[in-house]
Amino acid sequence: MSVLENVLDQYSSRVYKNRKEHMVDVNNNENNNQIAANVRTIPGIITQRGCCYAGCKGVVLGPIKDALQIVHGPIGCSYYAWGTRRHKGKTEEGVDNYLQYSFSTDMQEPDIVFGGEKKLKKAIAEAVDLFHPSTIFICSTCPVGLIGDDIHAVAKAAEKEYGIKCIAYSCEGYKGVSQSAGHHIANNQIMRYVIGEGDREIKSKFAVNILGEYNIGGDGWETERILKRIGYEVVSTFTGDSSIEDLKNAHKANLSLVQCHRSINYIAEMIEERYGIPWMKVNFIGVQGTIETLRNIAKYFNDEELTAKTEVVIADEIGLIADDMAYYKSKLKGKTAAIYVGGSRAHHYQFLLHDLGVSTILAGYEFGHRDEYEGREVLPFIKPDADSKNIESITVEPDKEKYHLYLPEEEINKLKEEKLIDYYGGMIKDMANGTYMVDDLNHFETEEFLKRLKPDIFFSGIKDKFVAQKSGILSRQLHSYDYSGPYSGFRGAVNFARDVTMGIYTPAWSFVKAPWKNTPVLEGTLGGE
Amino acid sequence: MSVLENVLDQYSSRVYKNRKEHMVDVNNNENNNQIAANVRTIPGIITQRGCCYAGCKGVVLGPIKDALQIVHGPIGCSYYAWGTRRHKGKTEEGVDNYLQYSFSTDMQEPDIVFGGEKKLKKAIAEAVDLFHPSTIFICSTCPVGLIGDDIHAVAKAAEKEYGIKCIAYSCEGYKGVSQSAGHHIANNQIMRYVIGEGDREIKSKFAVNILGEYNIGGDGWETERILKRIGYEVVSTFTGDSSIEDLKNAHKANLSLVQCHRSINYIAEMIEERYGIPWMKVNFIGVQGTIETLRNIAKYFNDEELTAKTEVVIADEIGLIADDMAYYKSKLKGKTAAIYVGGSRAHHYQFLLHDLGVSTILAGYEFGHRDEYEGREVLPFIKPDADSKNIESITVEPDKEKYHLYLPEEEINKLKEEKLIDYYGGMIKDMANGTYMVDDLNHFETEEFLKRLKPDIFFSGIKDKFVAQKSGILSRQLHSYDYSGPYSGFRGAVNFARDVTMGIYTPAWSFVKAPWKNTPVLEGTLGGE
Amino acid sequence: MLDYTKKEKYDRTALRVNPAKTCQPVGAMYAALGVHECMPHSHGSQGCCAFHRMFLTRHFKDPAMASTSSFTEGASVFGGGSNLKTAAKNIFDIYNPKIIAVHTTCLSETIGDDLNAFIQDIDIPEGKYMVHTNTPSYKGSHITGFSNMVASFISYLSVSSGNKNGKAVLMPGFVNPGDMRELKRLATALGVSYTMLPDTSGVLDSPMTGKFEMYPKGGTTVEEIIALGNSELTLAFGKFASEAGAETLKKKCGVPYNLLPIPIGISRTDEYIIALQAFSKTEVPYDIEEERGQLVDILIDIHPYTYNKKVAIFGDPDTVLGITEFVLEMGMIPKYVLTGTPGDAFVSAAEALFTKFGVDGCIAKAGGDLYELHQWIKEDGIDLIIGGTHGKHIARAEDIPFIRAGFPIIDRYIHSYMPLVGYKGGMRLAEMITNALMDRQDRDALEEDFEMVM
Amino acid sequence: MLDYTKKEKYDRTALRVNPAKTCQPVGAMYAALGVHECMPHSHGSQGCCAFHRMFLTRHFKDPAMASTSSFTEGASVFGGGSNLKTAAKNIFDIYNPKIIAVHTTCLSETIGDDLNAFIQDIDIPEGKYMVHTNTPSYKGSHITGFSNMVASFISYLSVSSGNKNGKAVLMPGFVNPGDMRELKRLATALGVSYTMLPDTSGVLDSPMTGKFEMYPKGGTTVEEIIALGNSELTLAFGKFASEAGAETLKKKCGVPYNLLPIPIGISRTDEYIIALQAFSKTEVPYDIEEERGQLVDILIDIHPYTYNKKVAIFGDPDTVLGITEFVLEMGMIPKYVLTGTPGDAFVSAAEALFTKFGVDGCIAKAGGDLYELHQWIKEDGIDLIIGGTHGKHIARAEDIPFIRAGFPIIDRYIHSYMPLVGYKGGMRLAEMITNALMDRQDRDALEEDFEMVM
Repeated sequence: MSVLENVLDQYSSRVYKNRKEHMVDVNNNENNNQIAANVRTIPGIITQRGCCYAGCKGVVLGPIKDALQIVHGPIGCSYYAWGTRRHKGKTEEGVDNYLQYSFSTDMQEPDIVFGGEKKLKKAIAEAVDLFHPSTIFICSTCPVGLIGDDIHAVAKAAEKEYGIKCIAYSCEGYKGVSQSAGHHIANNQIMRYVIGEGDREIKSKFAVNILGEYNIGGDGWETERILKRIGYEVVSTFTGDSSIEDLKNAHKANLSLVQCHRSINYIAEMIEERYGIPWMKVNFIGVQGTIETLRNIAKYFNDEELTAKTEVVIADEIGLIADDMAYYKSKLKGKTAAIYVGGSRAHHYQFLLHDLGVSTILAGYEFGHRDEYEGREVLPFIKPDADSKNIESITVEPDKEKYHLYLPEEEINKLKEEKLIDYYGGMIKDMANGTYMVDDLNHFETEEFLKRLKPDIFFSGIKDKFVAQKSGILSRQLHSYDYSGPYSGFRGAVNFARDVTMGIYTPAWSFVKAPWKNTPVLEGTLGGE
Repeated sequence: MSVLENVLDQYSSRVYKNRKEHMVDVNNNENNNQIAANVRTIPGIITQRGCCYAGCKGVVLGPIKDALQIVHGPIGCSYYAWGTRRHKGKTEEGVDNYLQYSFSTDMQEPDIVFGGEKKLKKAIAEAVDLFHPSTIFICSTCPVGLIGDDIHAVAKAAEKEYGIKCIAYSCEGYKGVSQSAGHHIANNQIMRYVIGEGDREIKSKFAVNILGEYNIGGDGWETERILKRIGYEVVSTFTGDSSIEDLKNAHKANLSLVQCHRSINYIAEMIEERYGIPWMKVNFIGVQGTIETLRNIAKYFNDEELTAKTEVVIADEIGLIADDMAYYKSKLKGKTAAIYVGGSRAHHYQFLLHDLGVSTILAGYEFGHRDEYEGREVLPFIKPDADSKNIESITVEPDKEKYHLYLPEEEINKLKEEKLIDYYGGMIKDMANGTYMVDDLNHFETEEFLKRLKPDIFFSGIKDKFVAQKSGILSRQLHSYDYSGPYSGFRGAVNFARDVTMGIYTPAWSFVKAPWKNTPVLEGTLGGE
Repeated sequence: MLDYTKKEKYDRTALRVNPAKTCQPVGAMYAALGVHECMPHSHGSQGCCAFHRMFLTRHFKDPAMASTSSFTEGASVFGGGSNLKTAAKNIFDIYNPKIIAVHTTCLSETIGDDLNAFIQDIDIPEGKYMVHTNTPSYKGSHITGFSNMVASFISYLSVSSGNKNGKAVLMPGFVNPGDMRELKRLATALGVSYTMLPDTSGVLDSPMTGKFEMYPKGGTTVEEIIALGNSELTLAFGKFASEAGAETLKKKCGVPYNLLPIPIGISRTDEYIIALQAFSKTEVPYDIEEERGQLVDILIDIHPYTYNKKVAIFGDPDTVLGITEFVLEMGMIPKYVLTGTPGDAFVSAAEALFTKFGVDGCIAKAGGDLYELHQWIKEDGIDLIIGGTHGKHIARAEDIPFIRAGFPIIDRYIHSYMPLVGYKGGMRLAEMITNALMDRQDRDALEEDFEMVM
Repeated sequence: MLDYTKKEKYDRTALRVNPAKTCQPVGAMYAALGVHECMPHSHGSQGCCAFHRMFLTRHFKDPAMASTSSFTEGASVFGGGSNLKTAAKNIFDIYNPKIIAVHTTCLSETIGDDLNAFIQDIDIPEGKYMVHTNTPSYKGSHITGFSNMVASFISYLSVSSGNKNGKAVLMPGFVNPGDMRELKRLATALGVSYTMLPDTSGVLDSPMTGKFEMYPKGGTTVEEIIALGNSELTLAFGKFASEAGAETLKKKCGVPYNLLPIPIGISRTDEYIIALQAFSKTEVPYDIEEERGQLVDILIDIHPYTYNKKVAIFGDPDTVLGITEFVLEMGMIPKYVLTGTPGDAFVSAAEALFTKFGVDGCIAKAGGDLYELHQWIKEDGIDLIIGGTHGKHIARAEDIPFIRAGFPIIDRYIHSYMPLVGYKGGMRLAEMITNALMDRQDRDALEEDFEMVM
């Protein structure tokens, strides 16, 4: 029996049928590697998934530092999103930074019974009094939708009353099947109310947006450092270390770079539709990944000097890390890894691991869709279900004033055909035969796969980190980087390599088994006989 | 039976006879309050006394910050004197400060067998190489005297070779009967080799030396602050926060103020003999004590403006502390204290306690002589014994060039008759009838007196602090101030009052007895019957 | 750091800024983890379960296993009954717990799911159990949720057979495994036979063995919970976290209870010892008396460093009250005492302590937040902050020494193994406090005031 | 701070600057305090006794009672025989100890006092004892003095009657009372019946009772020391502090010994547990295995904060070697390892550890001083200093985190109650180390890098 069968076989028939669809024995199946994704987790299954609120407020909105974000609901949801996600943001002159604060309406029973709008309005008034923000976000949590608070009306009224921007997000936790719904909701509102409003002067024609980069552990800063070194102007980052002002100007770039496809592809597409700016799937994780990405971007901008500078920077950066990378590779070569995380990283990190001689034998996403697994070519074949239909999809029209093309249309079409832009191929194409791709990997499967595949490292999140480690397998968090980072770009690759190496070589692993477990009690001649 | 008899009665007859002479029931004895002091402690008795080395290197020399002090002997003696006595010293531009260092020849067995001079010479050479000091002191410990190392010859040779000042102190621990012998030895050498060498310009005629002030916890700084505020110039302090350069100029003052009579009276007298400068016993401990001292000094200098300024400063300083002192007095009034410490403080602190409404019911010195107890009037009647004869006494002659009188001779004689200068009356005159004065109070007696007299506070040192506290009596160290201070002058009085108050009112005292000690076990009706 | 916090007083009634509490379900989850072979189950959106597991894991650095009903929009409209039914089947099938402990969420509470009815409708396998508690996130705090879960275990399971078993029930309240171990050690030392509920020791401080155990050795067994009904007496620690459980056991099975404060500090530990002694009628063993005497000795020795030092304490109500009394025993002034959990009993208990120790000018507040605490500190400074991780920004902004005690501590390690309760816990807390204050003294000392001996 | 210390290498052969040791007698005094109803007696100038009592009191914050022969110049010339005779009479008269334990000083050693002869000449009361050891201050260090005193107790008192008593002898070495308690707890847990010599627990960590006891409850009794001769086996901790005692007992009474390292860290505690197990033939109880597993779990959890961090460790040789092995187990690099006590065995043991864990570029030195340690640190920096109080100036001068472990700690409190040995001691040490490193990370973090979760 195959490993997959072994794992699945322990399920009841209903669960078996469901979970079977989420597992792929790569290139070793009759199903053309098709996978079920972005569908409901079965109740009772110990999933690692979060909710819509987490995807909206936690992932996409959280990093926007100058928006005062009021979570409308009972206290927990705001509390958990307070300072824990490591989307770093620098305090800059003239830009507010509320990242150290948690704002909530802390709804109480009467608010649930009689409605919470009044309290929300008062909370906004108090926030304006105390903080004088230029932007307020309102994020609703589960009960808000059910009791029918109209947060959008409240937001509109607040805009009028205080002369500020106020955007509401109906991101109740029960929407969709994972964080993914929340990304979409956040994308929609930012597209509606933010992008396109700015009129900042762009100095370089090599102007890019970085989309789906939340600056976890400073990743965005490393990416930006490299791009700036080559000569790019970063117009906006969605949304790591970003301000509303940055986001407002996204329509002025000439290319959108998409790092995390899942969380931001809606905006990437809509920006193109409305403003004519194509997007390119990039990957700044891994040395080779970064290099390839840099070359692709240069190819798009198609400028001799830029292309030359790109190579100079690549060569220089590689020179600076080559010794370290070689050292760490010597320590890690031949190790195996399993990765279960997010909606893009489970793919990206395979490149970095490959740089270090580590092979990935199992990978899966927590909230990816089929396109993150199989590539965007499957998009036409994905059937919307009840859960996905509930999430609003908006359509946008070209903006007559602001629509602009950096390349002539035929050039763009050519690049599209080459899949250089507007395309993402998904994880499957980079996975070796006989490895495993598992969607929404749950606790039971984690335990079983770890037992059976015995990877040297399990990359995951805090909830299953210690499950792996209790069973003697190093686990590193790829959501939070275990509070290290950055892991992106050139310097980040070294950080990552160092962190994994130290985990593998930590002497304490050798003490897991008590020595008396090996020796019989009655050995020896000394003692009080 | 009196308390004294009660305590003494438990001794064997030999010890009884010896110790009886060290105890005085004040003004309630047939002996005119005569006390035995500065005599040997009986072997086996748990005394708190230290040794000659401690008095010389630890007390008098230690605070001189720019003398690199090499302890010649096995390691312990230097180690214990390292940073532990709290003679504070500021680092000043142009003056070395070695207070954070411990220097020793760390003698080893071969050095004992074959002599340690060679190692001492080498140590000096290394010290010169590494530290470039302008002055080196050499202090010998027990074995050095016995094996006959000639540290004075080594010192002379070093002076010549390195062009620095190098002074040797033969302060072996076994000399004399307590630290007192060490004070004398240090006094002699400083008089011989330091005082009188300076030619610093003195700007004010109100120029004083402060003698016997070691700046424990910053006492000297507070004293100096007050004196400077009035208009005095402090030429030198012996030896708190002092430099060799300061001490060299002591002969230029017009009055020596003696705080700790025991440790420095030799120098006070010799300075007068050689340079004509009288000395005045002062006391900067206690508010009233400080005020009286300031008025006495003004009286000596006999200058209208200075006298007026003295009163202005006194009034101002009192104003600043009056509320605090009144508060603490309200908390401490009626408490009783026992004091056993040093050679002057057991007297001085009675004034400060009196300021706070605390009466002293037992006091004694660790290394005082009869004059500290009974006043200098007993000096002619003190018979030298074998131990005191072993300590060199030096005599000095008037220095023809540097001898100077601030007051006409008849004025000086008048002040002497008034006992304003050149006089110390000792502790006895300030003790109430029926209180106790005990010399070299040992552990056994401490325990017994504490049991019988039940003072609220026992002021002592680290060795018996916890003996008192274990028996439920607050103990504060008056050697180290328990790492607090300053306690001198006006501000110091408040610090002291605060520290004592917090000790008395510390809630933990109320928990000494476990509550179940009061309740029978079988009380109550609940439980597993 | 926290640049927008201004000292000027401002009355907020709607906006919560930097809370000092979280919501009920996480407390229920923690309590359920203290039952052996129990699967805590979150009846709501799967995000709740994810957040709570994440949060507990960050504090304990150990797996916090729990399942969820994974509500979708449909369930939110039509009710979560079928989700729970499916969940129960799958949980028993896949994870094979002895018992499932369901807690609700603001979602299932708002739609009015009737958990009693749902559970009665579920086909629970022979020998297995399923219980629930209501934990609406919009009432109380995580402490309330903990308290509710404990009470529900009892009301579902405990039975009085009429035969007393000679045991005491220890309800430790919302404390760390290290505290629970210490409470048990003291009970054993006093010869008291007990059942502790809940008991997360051995669960959330479990050893590395090279093998992951879904249900580690620790936790109260279901059999023990059932037998609670035959106990002699409950010793319930902390009004906020344990009174409901004790009251439930009293009402249901007639077991009387003694509501004790969490035994942090000397007096409170004395109270516990005396209660144990009253139960077992045993002499207090010398070892325990020695520990106590050592702690008293220490407090007297360190008083120059603690006396009159002003401290802000925040966190969970029972714990904060314990730390407050202990710092008062140390001669410190608990200038600001704050919990995010609502409840007037907190304020009156704190004020009773201020009166008992005769300290003036201290403020106690329940239902407060860290923004307000920070405002107070800006208005009138203090020497030390004691609380969970979330105080670290204030400590940095105001440059005040900070020690981590209570829940949650998500930026340090090892704390959960170590007790704050008992005389031993007092020594630990005293050391942390004294070191923090002395380290600061050393840091701020002028070079000439830098002390070798202290 | 320490402005005159320069990084340039300089070979000193005569000048000791800022020592990392003190002299023998204080060690002998400490050992003697670990015998019940024993009066340690310093045969020399009274300053020695005063310094040693002061020094021990500063570390333990508890009375350290001892008497002195109070040499004067006369005694130094004519010998201290009559001083000792007088002292003995007075001590037995006034303080009524069961035993007087005399140690010499550089003074009495230099003049060649024959203590054996003196003691034979003394009229010791019925049922009382008097022993001595030679502790010339110009050889070895306080550790040597400790070791000598332990050996002398045995050579004076222990007798083999021919009937084995089934006990192990535990010689803990120069450690704190808290360590001794932990060593005993582990022995008891493994079912080993033992006598510990010396045992300062209950003496130098005695409780506040409201009554001073000259001889507190703790300490090895004379009867127990006599009966050591009937023991089965000695477990001697630390070559420097305990080998002499173990060897003496072997030679005198034929008791074999097992020389163990002081059990700081996992491997060394394992070694102790296995030795106990070999003695008692008992299964290791689950509680102990659990503690061990918890410590392993902790070390794995904290490794990102400790791995490859460079540390300087100084202090007493056996303790420093223990801490060195433990930091290696934590993945740290013990860059500088220094003791003031002379002895090549220290260097070879340290280097064996460097080899075992495969670390390069580390320096070990015996007979060194803190001036040299500081020079090394200036030459090539480190992340942490571990040692006694005397390291604080270096830590401040170089702005390096500093944790206090070992002897002496004269500027902090409570440490002596807490173990460094055993798995529990490992947790404490791991917490201290991790907190120090994490506090520094927090302190130095840019505002945008200041982490809520770590």
